[in-house]
Amino acid sequence: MDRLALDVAHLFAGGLVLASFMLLYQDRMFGLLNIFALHALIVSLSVAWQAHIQLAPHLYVTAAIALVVKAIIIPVVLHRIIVRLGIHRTIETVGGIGQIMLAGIALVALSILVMLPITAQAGTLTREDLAFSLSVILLGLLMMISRRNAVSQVIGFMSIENGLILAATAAKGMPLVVEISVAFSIIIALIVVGIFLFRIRERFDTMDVHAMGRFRGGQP
Amino acid sequence: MELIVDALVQLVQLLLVLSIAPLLTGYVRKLKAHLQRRRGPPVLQPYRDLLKLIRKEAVLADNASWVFRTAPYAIFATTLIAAALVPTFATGLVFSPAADLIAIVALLGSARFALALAGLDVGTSFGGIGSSREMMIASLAEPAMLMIVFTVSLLAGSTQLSSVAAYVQGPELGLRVSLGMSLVALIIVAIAENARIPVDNPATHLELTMIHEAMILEYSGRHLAVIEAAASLKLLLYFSLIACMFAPWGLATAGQGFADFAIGVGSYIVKLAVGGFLLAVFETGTAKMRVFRVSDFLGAALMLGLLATLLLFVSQRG
Amino acid sequence: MALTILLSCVAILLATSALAVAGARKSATTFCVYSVALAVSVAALSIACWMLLTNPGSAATMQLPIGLPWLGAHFRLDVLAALFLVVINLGSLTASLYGLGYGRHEPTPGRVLPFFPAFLAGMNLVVLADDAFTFLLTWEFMSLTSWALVMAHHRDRDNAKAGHIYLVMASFGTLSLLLAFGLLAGPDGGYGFDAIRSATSSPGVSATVLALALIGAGSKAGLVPLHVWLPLAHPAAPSHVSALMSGVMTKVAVYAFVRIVFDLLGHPLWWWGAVVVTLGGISAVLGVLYALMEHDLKRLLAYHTVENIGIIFIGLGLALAFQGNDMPLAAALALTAALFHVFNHSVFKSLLFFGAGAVLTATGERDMEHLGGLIHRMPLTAIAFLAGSTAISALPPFNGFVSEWLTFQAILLSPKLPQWPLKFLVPAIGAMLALSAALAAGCFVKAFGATFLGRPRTSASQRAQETDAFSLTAMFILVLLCLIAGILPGYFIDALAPVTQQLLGAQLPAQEQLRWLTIVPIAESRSSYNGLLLFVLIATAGWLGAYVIHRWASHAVRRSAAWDCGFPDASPLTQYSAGSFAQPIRRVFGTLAFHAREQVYMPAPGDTQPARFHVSMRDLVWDSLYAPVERIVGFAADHFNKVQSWTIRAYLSLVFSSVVVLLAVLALWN
Amino acid sequence: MTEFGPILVMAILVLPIGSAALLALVPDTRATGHLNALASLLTFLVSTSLFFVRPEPGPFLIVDDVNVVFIVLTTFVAFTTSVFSSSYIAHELDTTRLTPTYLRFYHAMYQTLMFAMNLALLSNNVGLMWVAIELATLTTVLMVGLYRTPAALEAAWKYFILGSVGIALALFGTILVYLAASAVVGEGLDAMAWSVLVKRAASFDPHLLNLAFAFLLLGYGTKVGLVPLHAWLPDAHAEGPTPISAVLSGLLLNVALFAVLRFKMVMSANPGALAPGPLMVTLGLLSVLFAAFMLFRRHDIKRMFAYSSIEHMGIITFAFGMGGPLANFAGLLHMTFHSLTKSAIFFSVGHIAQIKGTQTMSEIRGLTVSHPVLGWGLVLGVMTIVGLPPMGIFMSEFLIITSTFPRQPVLAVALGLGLLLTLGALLLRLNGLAFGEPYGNEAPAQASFIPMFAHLGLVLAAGIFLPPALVSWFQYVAGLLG
Repeated sequence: MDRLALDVAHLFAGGLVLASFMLLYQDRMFGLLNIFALHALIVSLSVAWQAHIQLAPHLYVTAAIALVVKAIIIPVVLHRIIVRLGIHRTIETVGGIGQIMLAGIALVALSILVMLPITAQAGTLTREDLAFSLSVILLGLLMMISRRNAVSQVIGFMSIENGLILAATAAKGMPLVVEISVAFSIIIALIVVGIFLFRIRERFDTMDVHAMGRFRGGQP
Repeated sequence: MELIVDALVQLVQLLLVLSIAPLLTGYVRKLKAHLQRRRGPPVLQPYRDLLKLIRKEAVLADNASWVFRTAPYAIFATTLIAAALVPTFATGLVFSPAADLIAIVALLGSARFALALAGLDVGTSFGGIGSSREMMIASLAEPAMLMIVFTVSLLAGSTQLSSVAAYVQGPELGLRVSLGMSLVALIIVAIAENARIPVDNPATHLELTMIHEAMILEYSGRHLAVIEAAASLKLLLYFSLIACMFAPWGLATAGQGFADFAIGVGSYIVKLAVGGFLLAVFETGTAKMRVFRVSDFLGAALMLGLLATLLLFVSQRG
Repeated sequence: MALTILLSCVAILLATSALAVAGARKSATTFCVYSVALAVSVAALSIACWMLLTNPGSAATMQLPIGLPWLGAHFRLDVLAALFLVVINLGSLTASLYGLGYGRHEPTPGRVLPFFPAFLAGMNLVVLADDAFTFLLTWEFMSLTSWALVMAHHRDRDNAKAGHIYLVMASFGTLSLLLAFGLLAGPDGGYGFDAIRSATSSPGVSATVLALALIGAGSKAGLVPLHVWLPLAHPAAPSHVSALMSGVMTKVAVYAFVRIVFDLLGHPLWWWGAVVVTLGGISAVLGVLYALMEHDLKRLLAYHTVENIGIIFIGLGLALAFQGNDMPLAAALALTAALFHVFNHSVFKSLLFFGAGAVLTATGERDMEHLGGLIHRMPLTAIAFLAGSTAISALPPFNGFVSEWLTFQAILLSPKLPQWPLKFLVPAIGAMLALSAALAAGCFVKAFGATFLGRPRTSASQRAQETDAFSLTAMFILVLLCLIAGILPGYFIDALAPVTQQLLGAQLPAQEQLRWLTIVPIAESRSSYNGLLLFVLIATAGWLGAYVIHRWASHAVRRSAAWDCGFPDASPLTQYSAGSFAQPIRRVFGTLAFHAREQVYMPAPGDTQPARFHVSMRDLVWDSLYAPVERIVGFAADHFNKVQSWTIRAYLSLVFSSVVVLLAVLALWN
Repeated sequence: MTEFGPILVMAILVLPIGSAALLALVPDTRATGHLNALASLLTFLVSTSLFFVRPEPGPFLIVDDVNVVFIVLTTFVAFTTSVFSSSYIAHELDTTRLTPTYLRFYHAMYQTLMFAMNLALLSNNVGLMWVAIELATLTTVLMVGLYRTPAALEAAWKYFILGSVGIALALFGTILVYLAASAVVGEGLDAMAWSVLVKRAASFDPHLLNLAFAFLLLGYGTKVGLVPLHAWLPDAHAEGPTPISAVLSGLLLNVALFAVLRFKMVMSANPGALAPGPLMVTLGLLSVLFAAFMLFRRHDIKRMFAYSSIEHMGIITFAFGMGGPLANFAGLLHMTFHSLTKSAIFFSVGHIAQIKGTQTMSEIRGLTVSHPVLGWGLVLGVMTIVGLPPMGIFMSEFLIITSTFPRQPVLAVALGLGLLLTLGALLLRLNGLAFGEPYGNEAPAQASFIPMFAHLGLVLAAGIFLPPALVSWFQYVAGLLG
């Protein structure tokens, strides 16, 4: 495998991590959506690239799904929802942006640290990709817990899923990748356009998960 | 033949204690009277009282049950047997294996148990006062007594009175601090158990101070007589107990000749006389204490007993 | 063969309880269940007695393909088991007999009948079990069934609370026994007792096992400070069950201790004895003090169980100390004393609980302050109860005295022990034993006096009726046993000889050939006791005295009012109550042991409101040991409970942080 | 005979999914409950045949010694639960808590859940298993939200979010396992097949395996409900329909734990990998102690038993973490007994809550007086779950503690105290529920008690006598678990 292939792959993976950082940093709803679209785009590109260099045509399907569903449909839908719910104001993050960025950097360092000793024989490509995808996953988790707003939590979750797709495609010749990505898209669909938001919409006037704490059962 | 003689001796002993117990009571009373510059009743007065009471009809409270009626005889019997088992003029009596020192203490305990129940039977408050205080005193006196038994039996290696007497008479007994302590403790216990001053005053009938008299307040006639007899038997018992454990000189042993028995009886009478005199002097010299100071009094006895036991270990070197 | 019959007896009992569930509604069930239990326990009793007296030397063993699959359930009948089977089945025999009468007053038989036979079965099985699993299974089964019986009258809030505390404490005990067996069996699970016997364990391990066994068996037996459940649970059950729990189940706990420490654990160390003896002494004194402060008749009896268990453990501890110093004969004496007291206590404690039950059914009262004068209404019960009180107060010529006398004899051997701590400790324990005996006498003067003597304090005790024939038979069988064991102790001591032989390799000299059935533990010159002779002498002396006086002096009797100091027709409430009886002892010991405080409120002259006298007492054991645990658990629960109301984000951050921590661990591990 | 094997296996999967489709279509509300039960019965009967027929492992499906008993257990509990559910749901209709539409949805989802769990157990492919467990999660999420009350929705939402995150972590772990395998086995399906993984695990890259196991443990551990990943579990149990609570506690937790066990086998087959024991022991002990304390402050009866499920999952994880033939054996035993017992408890709790019209424990009292059968059933169930003999759980807990104590005294004592605390808390509540003066509605229960007592009877019987076949199977699997 030639250098170029590697470098391009690394480029995409690194770009994904960068996008995750931008997600962490971004605190405006629409901006968040746009960056997420970018995130998804990068994923689909990297998957497509993997399909190209691994000569695995079925990965193109995955790339297509990623592109269509996550880069186009979902942002649009979310945009609608946000408008309908009228929450396109700036969203307060928990704790300052500064600490969150620091934490994010620490997470990336951790994931690289964890990945370094392994997969010596698995080839550099997968190792770097794994390190990057792991950091994407951790950053997504960090985003989920650093946002109070359900939509941004959903976006964080979707970025996690992008990281997983990245890892799955990085694993050379892994079967069922398509099925898995489809299954994941189902979850996403369920989360986003699924019954819950509507139910929650019709039950509560906010999607702030925090507010739902009031309805917790079992309290005296 | 041997057996018959033994039985005879045992019977003599039994009759002896039974007969001279009232005499001892009368003797002490007389001495106290003299010490208080009174003339006092004659020495034989207790016998007269007993006879008089026996012949009177017994008056029972309406509520009195069979416990009230049988208790006196139970008390009398247990006390008599206990007294008969303590060597007075001769050791190694035929019945002495039946009960060692612990058993004798326990026999007195049964007598007390019966008496306390009798005190509660009628359902007046006096009986209750007496019984509860009696049990409180006993609860302190019995451990003290047991400690004394320990000390003695650790020395003599036996709880059998005959063996104890033999040991104390024997040569290997030096002067023992612990023996002295346990003697003092035993005297305290004896005073408490026999309701003597300063724990209780046998002569009083002031309700709030009496213990023994409160329990038997309802008794009359023959029942009272039997109880009085038992009381004087108990006094005698403690005298002979002290004599046997701490001054066993002159005690005959079973199977010896008539002469030894005579010496034994003689020395026993002397011991009683001396003991009675000391008791009278002590009682005249001291005043009765509050009921709730009795616990300290007896606690001292308990401590002495314990101390005696521990000192024994120290002196014995294992 | 014998074992087969015993196990089939157990099977019959279990089947009976299964049937009782079905027929709980019918009225005939009560009679059937109790009579079956009666018959079965007679059979088991006779077999156990045969085993104990003939002593075939070899133990009968048996294995059933149940329980742990690769192990199976092992059962074994040796003389030790036989002895405790005698105790158990004697108790269950009389309890069933008593139940035939008592059970008819049961308001909800459906809550008693199914569990009664199961309870009996459980106790029998514990003694027969020969591997750790079967032992613990039956042990906890016994607790469970007795719990169900405690909960029979569950509508009373106190009973429910008692049941809860009981089951928690029982499981605590089982847990520590579990750990003990875990240590004995080792990591690869040699759960069979024979395997455990053959294994040798290091001193540290044995010490741990001893501690765990002490906790486990002690919590069931009611050893201070693990006794708190006992005075709550035992009285809560129906009286014949209370008798079984107090008189018999605590003995099963003693069996567990003996089995583990004397049989399985191997040669003891001297200081084990010191520990056990100390606990025993404390239990003996504290138990009787608790009892003296108690006005509830059944509670009082339960507390006396604590006292007697303490006495038993004193004996066991002495046996350990002697055995640890290779003084087998002395150890045999101490163990004999303990085992004999096991038997005696089971007899008179059942008797006393039966009496209390009779009083309870006759008056509906357990509080002694509301009783009194029952000796006129229930004379036979009174006689039985009096005999029981005399026996438990360790007064000759009854049986309680003999075992305590033997214990004293063992204590008197303590100077021969080489270790100084023991030399100093044991006499003090002796003093405590004497104290507890004297206090017990006082306590039962109070109990009998307040309940049966004096004048009835309430109309309930005025209208009381003598109890039924079944109950009386049961009681008088036990009275007879108390007397026999008291005046012919030699035979019983000889019956115990094979047990001490098996456990210690030594036994007391045979007693029955001695002249006039005197018992001589060591040597005639040292100490001896003859209950028969004393009994005969006292009886003759008493009878002679009465006869002579009645014959030649007066036997006239006149009834008249009691002396009232000139204040006529005082109400029965003015007589001495149980509380006032205990007052002097409370003043002497209570201030130290219970922080007893007395407040007197005396209104000013002319003020019409009544004067008040209030006594406050605190259970220091509870305050110092159990209350803190309660507080800690409550505190922790409250604080953990906050997690329940966190937000999803908080939960997510939990997940996140665990991921990060795990990764960090991995990174470090690499 | 073996040639029927694949057909049987397929039947186990097709029956549920087919009947799910059918149930979604059938409008008649009365029949559907029985239809549901019938379908589950058929599935159960088919699955029992697996004891005798052992088909060859295929690339996607496998029947081996590890999963066969779990399949039978799952289908059995599914069947009994469906029987209970038919009477339960009928009552829900009467009280109009459910509309017929939702009922059809419910039954369809029920069968889908069965399908998903059977698939997860049968799958020979890590990816397939992942998909199946995700499907199971989704269906249960929908069922938890069935009542559409704010509390129910919130519980479902919480379950959904946490579950999805767990799923994501598990997927990452799965990918890592594939990577580790593909380096040795070569790319393709073989690198995901259990039958291959366990055989070849010895030569996998240990570091990769460690990382994979960390993620799998956390991912599937979320489904198992291990503290601190447990947060969804109590609410999901409390707010959903009771049959679903029974299936959750009885089956889904087991299935997730089963996945963890599969991976533990791979781990223990690899000498270089770090021992999974300490991790599992820590999580297990944490769960036991945490749940024990949580039990003291519970007011909702279903939530309480949900916490007890957490505690028991903790015990099982602890046992497998300790490892060794005895502890593993005990763990498997405990899994079986717990799923039987806990579902039985939920059966009785469901009826009780329906009769009393509340789940608040302070409003339920004196059941043994007002409803003897239900009440004593509950008492028996609680006695079983706290591990009192002669019921089976006592045996497993006995083995766990006795085998742990000589090796790790502190851990054993901690576990024991946890069990003791649980017992104290549950019995305290039981006192209030089952005893004392009855309170609240005393209408007789029109319920089928057979499922409840069937389960308890099984546990009781097993506690006294374990069939040798089961024993040898457990011992074999315990050996595999290392």
